[in-house]
Amino acid sequence: MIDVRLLATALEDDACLSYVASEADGGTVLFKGTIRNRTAGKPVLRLTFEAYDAMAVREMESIAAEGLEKWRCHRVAIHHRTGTLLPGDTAVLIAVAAPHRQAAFDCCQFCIDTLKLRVPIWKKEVFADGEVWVAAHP
Amino acid sequence: MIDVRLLATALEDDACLSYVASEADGGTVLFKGTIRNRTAGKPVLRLTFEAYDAMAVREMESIAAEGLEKWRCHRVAIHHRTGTLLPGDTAVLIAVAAPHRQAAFDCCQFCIDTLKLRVPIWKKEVFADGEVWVAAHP
Amino acid sequence: MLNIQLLAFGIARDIIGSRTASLELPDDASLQDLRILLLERFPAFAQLRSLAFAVNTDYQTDEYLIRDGDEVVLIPPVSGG
Amino acid sequence: MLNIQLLAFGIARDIIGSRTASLELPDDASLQDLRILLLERFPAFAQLRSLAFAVNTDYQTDEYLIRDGDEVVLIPPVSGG
Repeated sequence: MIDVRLLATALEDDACLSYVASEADGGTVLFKGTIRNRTAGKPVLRLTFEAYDAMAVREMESIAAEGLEKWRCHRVAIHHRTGTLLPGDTAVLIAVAAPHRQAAFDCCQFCIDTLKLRVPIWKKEVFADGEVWVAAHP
Repeated sequence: MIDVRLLATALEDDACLSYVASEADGGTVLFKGTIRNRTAGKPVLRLTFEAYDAMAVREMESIAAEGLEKWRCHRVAIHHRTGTLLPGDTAVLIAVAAPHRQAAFDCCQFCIDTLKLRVPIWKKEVFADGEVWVAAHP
Repeated sequence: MLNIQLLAFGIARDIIGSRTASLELPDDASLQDLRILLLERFPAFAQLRSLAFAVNTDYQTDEYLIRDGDEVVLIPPVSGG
Repeated sequence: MLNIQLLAFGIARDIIGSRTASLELPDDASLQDLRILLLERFPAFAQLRSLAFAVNTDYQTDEYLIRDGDEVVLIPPVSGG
């Protein structure tokens, strides 16, 4: 079972954790990515996430399905923000439940690693002296 | 910063997640261990956790400190239940926050793996036809 | 000639100056031909760590032969999460 | 003679039949001597996957020399988490 959402409103830990909860599973792993107040020592004012919505959702669904199958997990929830976020805000939540913990850890890590490689979402960091599209340049 | 608790009341995801939240950290990993409704296909009615309280707390603190130092994480919370739990109830929560995600994943996994090896807590599974101290016999 | 729509995100949108653009390409043009054309018109693309293409909602390699009416999406290095 | 207190958890408590017990041991007895004594009195300990000892709240190896008044904790295989 897969629950993928691309949301313009605040992400809720409990929405992901509740979705994956099941009495058949003993291990749940949640990854929560939040906005840091500094990048390379420089204060971050805010971030903007832009997404190619339709494809971002499809890619997240495909990553979740691949993770579920590879590690035989039961449930995966991936929620990702769009719009403007402040330091401390949650950018992404990934929850995975499995009968045993190793599968949940491995699947969750696969999902966030792969999301960062191929889901069409872009973040721009805003500093006091300008803006930067993250990772755009070598 | 370390928050270790051995509690006879229901564990709350948010208590762990809030404790580790910080604008300096970009990655948080939560492990949640819950009671499965079956063990080797056999329905589980309930579980009882017994702890050597003083030593269990000391060992969890020592594991958290070791993890923090090894992976240079900032905050770890470990909350563990005692008493009687039903299928679906949360037995343990471990939250770790770090500047980057790999450290948080590795530290969280270290904490739960090591907790299972050396923290003096014991669980007894209760089935319709009897009780078993988990892992006591080869 | 092929008529295609470009859809640009992130820094690619900044480089071409708009979210969408229309383009004419010779028949049998591939995404590689489009890449060459974009680099000629917008040299700033050469500075990026990468530039991938999707057609509709699927990633495609440079060998992909563009069809009339395709929506080609310019995908600069992603940075979600 | 040494007077010690035993504190037993989990299946160890079931085996010795109570949470605590008092025991006398010869002077200079080690935890290994205690292990041998326990196995003689309670052969069920031999069936366990392991039996560790703590003194007060620290794990100790079998070489540990027991002191008068020590509280020795019997730690069968742990199963937290």
